[in-house]
Amino acid sequence: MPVLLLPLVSFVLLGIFGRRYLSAAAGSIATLAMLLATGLAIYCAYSYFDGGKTAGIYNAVIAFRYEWLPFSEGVSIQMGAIIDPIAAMMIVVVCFISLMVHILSLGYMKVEGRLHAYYAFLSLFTFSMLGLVLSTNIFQLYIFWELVGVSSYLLIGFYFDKPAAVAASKKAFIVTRFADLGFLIGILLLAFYTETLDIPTLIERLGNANTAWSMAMAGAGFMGISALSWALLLLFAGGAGKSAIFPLHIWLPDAMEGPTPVSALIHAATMVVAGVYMVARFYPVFSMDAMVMDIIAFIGAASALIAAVIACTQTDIKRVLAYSTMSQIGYMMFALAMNGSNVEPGLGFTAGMFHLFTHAFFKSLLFLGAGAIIHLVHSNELQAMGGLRKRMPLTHAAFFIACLAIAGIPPLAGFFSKEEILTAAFNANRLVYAVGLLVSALTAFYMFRLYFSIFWAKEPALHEGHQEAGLLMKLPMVLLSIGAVIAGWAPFARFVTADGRPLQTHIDLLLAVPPVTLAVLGIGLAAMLYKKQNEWPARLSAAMGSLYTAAYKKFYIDEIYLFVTKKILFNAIGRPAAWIDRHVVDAAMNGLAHTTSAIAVRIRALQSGKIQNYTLYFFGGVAILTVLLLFVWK
Amino acid sequence: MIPLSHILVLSAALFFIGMYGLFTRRNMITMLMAVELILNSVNINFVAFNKYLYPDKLDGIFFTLFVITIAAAEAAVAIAIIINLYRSHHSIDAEDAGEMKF
Amino acid sequence: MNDFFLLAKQELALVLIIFLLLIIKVGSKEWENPRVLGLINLLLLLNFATGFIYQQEGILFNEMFHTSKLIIIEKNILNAGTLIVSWLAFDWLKQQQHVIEFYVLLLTTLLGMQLMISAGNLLMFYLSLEMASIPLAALANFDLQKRQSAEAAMKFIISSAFSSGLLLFGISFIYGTTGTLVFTELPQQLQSTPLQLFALVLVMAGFAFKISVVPFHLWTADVYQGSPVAVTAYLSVVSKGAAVFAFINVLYTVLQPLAASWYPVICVLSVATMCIGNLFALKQTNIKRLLAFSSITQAGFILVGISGSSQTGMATVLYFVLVYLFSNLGIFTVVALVSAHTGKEEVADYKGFYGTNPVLSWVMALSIFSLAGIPPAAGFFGKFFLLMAGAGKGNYVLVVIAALNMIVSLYYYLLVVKTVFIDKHAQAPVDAIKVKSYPALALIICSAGVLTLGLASQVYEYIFSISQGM
Amino acid sequence: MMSLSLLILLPVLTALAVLCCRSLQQIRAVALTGASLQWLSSIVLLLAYWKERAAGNQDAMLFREGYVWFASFNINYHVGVDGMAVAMVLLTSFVVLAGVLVSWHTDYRPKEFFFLLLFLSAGAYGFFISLDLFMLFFFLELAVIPKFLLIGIWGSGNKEYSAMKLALMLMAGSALVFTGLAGLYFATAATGRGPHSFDLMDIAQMQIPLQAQLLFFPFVFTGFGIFSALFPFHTWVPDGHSSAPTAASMFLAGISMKLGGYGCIRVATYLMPDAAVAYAPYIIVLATIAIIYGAFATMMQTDLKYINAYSSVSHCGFVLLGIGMLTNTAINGAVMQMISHGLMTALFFAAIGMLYQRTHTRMLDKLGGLLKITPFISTVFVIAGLCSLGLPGLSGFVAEMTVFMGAWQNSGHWYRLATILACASIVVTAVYILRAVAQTVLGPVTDPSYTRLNDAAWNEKMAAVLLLAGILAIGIIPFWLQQLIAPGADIIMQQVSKAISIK
Amino acid sequence: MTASQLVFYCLATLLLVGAVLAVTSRKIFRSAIWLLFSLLCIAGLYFWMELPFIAAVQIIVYVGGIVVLIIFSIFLTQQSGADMLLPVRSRQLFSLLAVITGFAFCASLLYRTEWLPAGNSALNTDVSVIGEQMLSTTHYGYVLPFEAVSMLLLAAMVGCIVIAMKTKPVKENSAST
Repeated sequence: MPVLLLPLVSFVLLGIFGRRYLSAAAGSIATLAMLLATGLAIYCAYSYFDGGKTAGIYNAVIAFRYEWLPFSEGVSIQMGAIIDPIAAMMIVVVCFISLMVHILSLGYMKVEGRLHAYYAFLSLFTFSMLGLVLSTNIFQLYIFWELVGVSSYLLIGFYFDKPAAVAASKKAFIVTRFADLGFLIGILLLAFYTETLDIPTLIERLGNANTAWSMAMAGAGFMGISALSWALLLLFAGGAGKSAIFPLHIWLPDAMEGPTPVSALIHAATMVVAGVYMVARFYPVFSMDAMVMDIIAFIGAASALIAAVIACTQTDIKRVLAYSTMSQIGYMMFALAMNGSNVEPGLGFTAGMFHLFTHAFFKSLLFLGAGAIIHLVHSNELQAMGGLRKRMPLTHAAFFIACLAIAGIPPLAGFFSKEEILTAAFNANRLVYAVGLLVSALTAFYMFRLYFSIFWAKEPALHEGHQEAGLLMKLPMVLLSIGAVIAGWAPFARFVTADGRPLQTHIDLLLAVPPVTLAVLGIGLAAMLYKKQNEWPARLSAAMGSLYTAAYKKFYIDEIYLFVTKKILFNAIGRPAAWIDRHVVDAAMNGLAHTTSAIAVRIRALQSGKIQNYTLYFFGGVAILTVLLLFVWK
Repeated sequence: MIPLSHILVLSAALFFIGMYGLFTRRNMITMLMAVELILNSVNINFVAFNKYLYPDKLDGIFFTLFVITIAAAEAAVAIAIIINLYRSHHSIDAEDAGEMKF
Repeated sequence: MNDFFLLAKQELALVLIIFLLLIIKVGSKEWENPRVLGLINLLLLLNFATGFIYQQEGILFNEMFHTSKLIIIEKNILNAGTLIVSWLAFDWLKQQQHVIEFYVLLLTTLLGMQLMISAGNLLMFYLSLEMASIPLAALANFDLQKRQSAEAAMKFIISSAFSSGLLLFGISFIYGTTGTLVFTELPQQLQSTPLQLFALVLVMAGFAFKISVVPFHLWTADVYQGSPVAVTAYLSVVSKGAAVFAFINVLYTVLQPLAASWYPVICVLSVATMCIGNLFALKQTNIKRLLAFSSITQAGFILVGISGSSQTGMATVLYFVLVYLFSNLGIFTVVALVSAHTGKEEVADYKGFYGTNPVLSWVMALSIFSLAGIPPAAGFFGKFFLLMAGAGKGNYVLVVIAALNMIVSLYYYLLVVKTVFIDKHAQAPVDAIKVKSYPALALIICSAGVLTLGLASQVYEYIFSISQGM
Repeated sequence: MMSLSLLILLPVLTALAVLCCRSLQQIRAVALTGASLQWLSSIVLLLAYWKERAAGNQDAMLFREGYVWFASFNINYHVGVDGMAVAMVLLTSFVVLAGVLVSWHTDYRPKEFFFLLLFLSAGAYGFFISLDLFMLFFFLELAVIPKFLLIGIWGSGNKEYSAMKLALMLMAGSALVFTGLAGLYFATAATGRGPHSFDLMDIAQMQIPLQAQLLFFPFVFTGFGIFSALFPFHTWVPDGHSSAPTAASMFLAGISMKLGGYGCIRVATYLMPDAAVAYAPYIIVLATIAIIYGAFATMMQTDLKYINAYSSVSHCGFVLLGIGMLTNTAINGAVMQMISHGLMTALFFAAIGMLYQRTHTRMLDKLGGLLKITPFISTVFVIAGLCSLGLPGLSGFVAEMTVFMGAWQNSGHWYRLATILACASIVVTAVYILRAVAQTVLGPVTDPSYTRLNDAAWNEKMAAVLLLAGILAIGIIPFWLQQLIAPGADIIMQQVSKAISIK
Repeated sequence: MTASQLVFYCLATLLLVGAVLAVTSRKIFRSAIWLLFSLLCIAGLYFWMELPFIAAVQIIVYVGGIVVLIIFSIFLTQQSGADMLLPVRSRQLFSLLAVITGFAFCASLLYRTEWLPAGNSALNTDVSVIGEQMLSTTHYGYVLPFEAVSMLLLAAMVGCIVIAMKTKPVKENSAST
């Protein structure tokens, strides 16, 4: 409970009084609150994993729950906190990364204005993310889901006088909103059939194919797909939007317009994995529907591959990282779906969660590193960098560790989680496995392309005055580096599994060889191409031709979206609607008035001012009435 | 004896002749004359009804007497108005007195 | 005969006043206008007061004259209207040469109207109708120097003569087919023969003329526009009210056997009146002419109430006329003041009026809202009840048409409000008018009436208790 | 015990007191005092209501007062409230107080302005607490003309046209309502007091003949619908709102449109449940069109007030959708949406008004970057926008979700389609709101002269905080509102379910 | 055909001819004379119906009063004996149509109507009877209309004088003749 409340208090405090009274102390207050929250989160997770086990199973513990908004009998929104292994894992991750980012921001954002707002938004985000993670109720999940979205919106648009930032924030919000529509309808469907919004109850009712609710839901269908599949697909769509899964990923690269610490927090480690978390949260239900699982697997794999390909071509450091994030999330996503018959059930789940955990460390480390670099060179473009290894040794080291980790080089964190995923995929779906391997290689390639471009390529130039950032920026990097190194050694499968029972995992050496080999090959290629400035990259890209251009242009997905929104929504629907409103509906109303008025003008001749006409009309009136009365109405 | 209906038709004819005059005569005084014809036709009606159908009372006769009186009053006022109108308009053509319209 | 003086007290009072005025006229040459007017207003007030004593039913002169509480109320309404007209025209009358003649004519018409309402005999009815019309024509001509006044009077007298000719023609047929002129004997003799129906149409046309119902309304606008404001006010309120009262009395009692025939006629006339009245009103620029068409429209609404044919119908019609009287006279007071002080009678002259004359503007707005049927003004209640009376008959088409017409009428009423409150005058708006003595009284009474008549239900309930249906 | 008549009396007395004032200071003081008293009394009403309910009072209507008014028509002065009415009264008092605060600096004919504003509020209060159809209609019409004057005199732009259009269309609405009410009246059976009845509670007990219901329901519903921007009779909304002065816009969108929604529920659906069931599909179709079409039309607007006005069309569509869906939850949602939209749109208009007052433009392309210059107003603007797009934690979300949940309980395919379309509108809402926010308060400052602008004054801050408090009170802890409304909705739904079960 | 019938038809013909000429003659004086002629024919009709008192009143009031008034007003308002203007063509057409159909309708209605059986008693139209009834307040008394009509005449006279009074400066006038 206090875990949740501290960031909230911090947000409220800063939000309301920040500008006038607390602008100087905003950072300290928020960081302090975050520090406390992290401590509590770790304590909470520790005590849960330490003592929460009954009969060998980690049961979900519902810390508290309030009725928030009842809809109808049984269906109501409740606000509460549930702690189960994934939630415990997530709160630690969220709090820890958030703390790191807070600390970093103390240094990074020093020179910016409106710091109170910045920290307020950060606090709001942390609060919402924690609320999301701890949701007991599917609607609560949705509520915090939206709140996370809006804090992301606010933070991306923090530099609100930069049109690009404003546009990016808008885009992020709208795309995720569009996905949320699916989520919402999915919720409606689930609520309608299961008559509950409570997550444990819901899982209980749908986690078994033989309950009345499951059968009702599987029985009802639309367009040949059962209601359950619809609901799950729609939920997944919501998750895909937030987690930047293809094709709803387009907001993520643009979201890099926000301050870099924010990208580290939200768009690398926490918010973007919300979709994965959501699928994991409903894993027992998802696992009931093989078709949906397949779809998730393929979309996840496709997303991982496409993002990896695009990442190879981008030149903006943060965008590369963004696509990398997208690719890794695709990884996690398909990992979740890997529960084929000849594999230990739940291995994919554990692997996905594990990767989420490890990824948080090295990806935020990468962003922090990138932040430090951008802070120094004041540019996001790779061209502006190069040869920085001497000027910022610590950053260099951290970045290197992170790259190794993400490339899956043992014994760093990424290796273990990736290994588990590939093991699960190998046993469940060979096609996905193949894609996984390819992506693994590509990852190593583009990460080291980045690494070499930044820190090598040019000769180090020491004479420039700027030096590496201060302690406040170094500390989180160091901490995260440690995390990136050791996180893989965590006995993850003992704690976080699909059904709460510990899972025995081991590294299958045979299966570990190909990815590592591929990764090393990728690194080698990258080193060859980018360690020194040379002609090769340009030639290679020329050789790839249209594929390169397509990847560079992000496969034209943005253009397609732009076409849909600008041409179809705005021009084909919005404009006609507005036009119709003014020129048809309103014109009809005005036309009524004009007709009346026109009639009034036409019949003026009746009142001719000539007395004899009057008498004649008078007589006409008598005649009409007589005819009516004597003949018509007889 | 003449049937009642003949007298009534006569009066109706007179009525409509008067009406025609009222509709078409542009001189206001002649319009007034047409009105007198109309009133007279009604008088004939009353008298005829009284005489032919309801001779036990004198309702129709009295009605006629009062109509005649009122016709006189009406004519007097109308003529006064027409004379006044002539003063301001210098014409008693009904077509000329149509300033107010629409 | 003993209660003759009491039963016919209102008429007698009027006759006395008329003679007193004539005596003053003959006997004295020094009386200044304000003094005369003061006396006359006092007398009119007394006359109005007579209506509140001895409210008994009774028949006089061999059923030529009958009276009842209902009729006394109706006469009281007319007396009140005349009194207010007299007040509101004070500023105009002060400038006139023939004040006493004005009142002699005015009171004669009032006498005629009262006799008309009390008439128990077709002869008496016709006679009082003429009595209520002929002097009015002379009154319409009272702005002797104005061309329009003469034209108005001419149009009025010719139309009136024509209409009374038709009415007489109808009455003659009624007499011919029934053999009687007495109201109480007529219903037994009416059997809807074609000739009687023809006569019915003619008689209704006669009434319709007085109430200015379409298509017998064409004189209205011209006469209202050309006449002096006081006469217009009187025409639009008192004269019309009297005709409405007489009409509803005759319809509900004498013509009751023909109800099946006159009901659709009333409906048709009502629709035509509302629509045409509104359509014409839309394009008017002269305020008196606008009010003329507005009064035509109001007549259409009254017909909706009349069509109710019930106790509610009668009560609502009476009530509406009462409300209409206060509302319309409220506007006319303002119009009369402006006209008397500046001679301006166009709607456009009222631009920026609120800036210079806020109180007058508010009274005007209040009265206009009452006419438009906007709460809390009494007009809202009046209209609501009228239409309820109409709906009671189950004729919802009529009600819908009436309700829609209220929207159209709101448009031109609001145009006036807009002119007064919103528009800015290009040059100089009407100067601030000092409202003194009687016109001020008229303003107060009208506003008070408009505000209280609706909210205080006692008035309506009293009228309802003395009304009767068919 | 709480005297409901006070709610009508207070604004009337205040309005009259304003007329008697001599100086600007006095006028402001009196108006503010009056509005605050209204606000206080509505809070007291809420507390008293809770107290009564807590004490176990299960009557449908509390604090009833009744006097005979027009005995011959069986018209009574009859007031009383259930939770729904209490909620609407609360809404009114919030918006009125905020409106008075926002208009603090009205210096052109301030006396008349505050008089009309307070008078208007009397109409709204009266409407919400009336239990007699005549009274209800009386107050409905009472609130039309002050709007005309407010827009016409203090408005901007094409104000005369807008004012006239608004007045005429609303009048058309009330004309239809009148016809329906008259028909309903004559379809009622005799009560102890008269041959027919106008009394809401009496009529609810009667079985109105189906024929009469089918005939008169469209009149009543369409009539009230016009007030509530029912497609295609919504065209007064954009023009009226955009031309109105700030306080009038707030009142129009915040309260006036709710009169319609409330009437649709309280009169049309409650008294003619059979017809409501029969006509529900048409209502749903129109409401869905309004939601979607309104949202898309909003997307193309370039004037802030037009944006909010069109979005009101869309949002009020939710109210009608909720009513048309005829489930407990949906009706609940409809009422919540009324409250929420009332507060939110009032806040939005207030913010727009404040911006307009400073920049003298409401065009999107002329504004920009105001967050830096007027942070308070801009923040309020953003929050109102976020509320409008249904952000959790603010009231819009609660209401919309309730409507969706309620709507989804109808399982027919067409119901589903309507619900999904309505849900889809939240995306479009996000598009236009963010567009407005982005172009107005975000981005670079477009006009150097803006840099000299002042942020909100105390009165504006108070108004905004007041409305924000309402929005947050619903957004963060919605269950009190739900519990307030639910019993009333249940009673209405009992009628409807009777109608359904008869079928 | 009896003499009585002959007289009636002659009178009727003359009456109608006179009336038609009265409303169509282009010369206003002739018109007035034709009106006089028709009014006299009507008086003749009353004589024919054995109602000498009514006939006398008709002659006295109409011929002696109204027609004289009309002729005076013609003198006052007509400069010369020029032809009057022709009526507006379209209106004339419509009027003719209206009048002819109206008359046809009316006549057919009158012919088809079955009248109530006639009373037996003979009409007593002695001047004394009329006079007595005129001023009686009891049964069949007409004193109220009589008084009313006198008020009306009074008012009409006042009105006429006010309106037709030529000069403005004369402030006081013997209004109550």
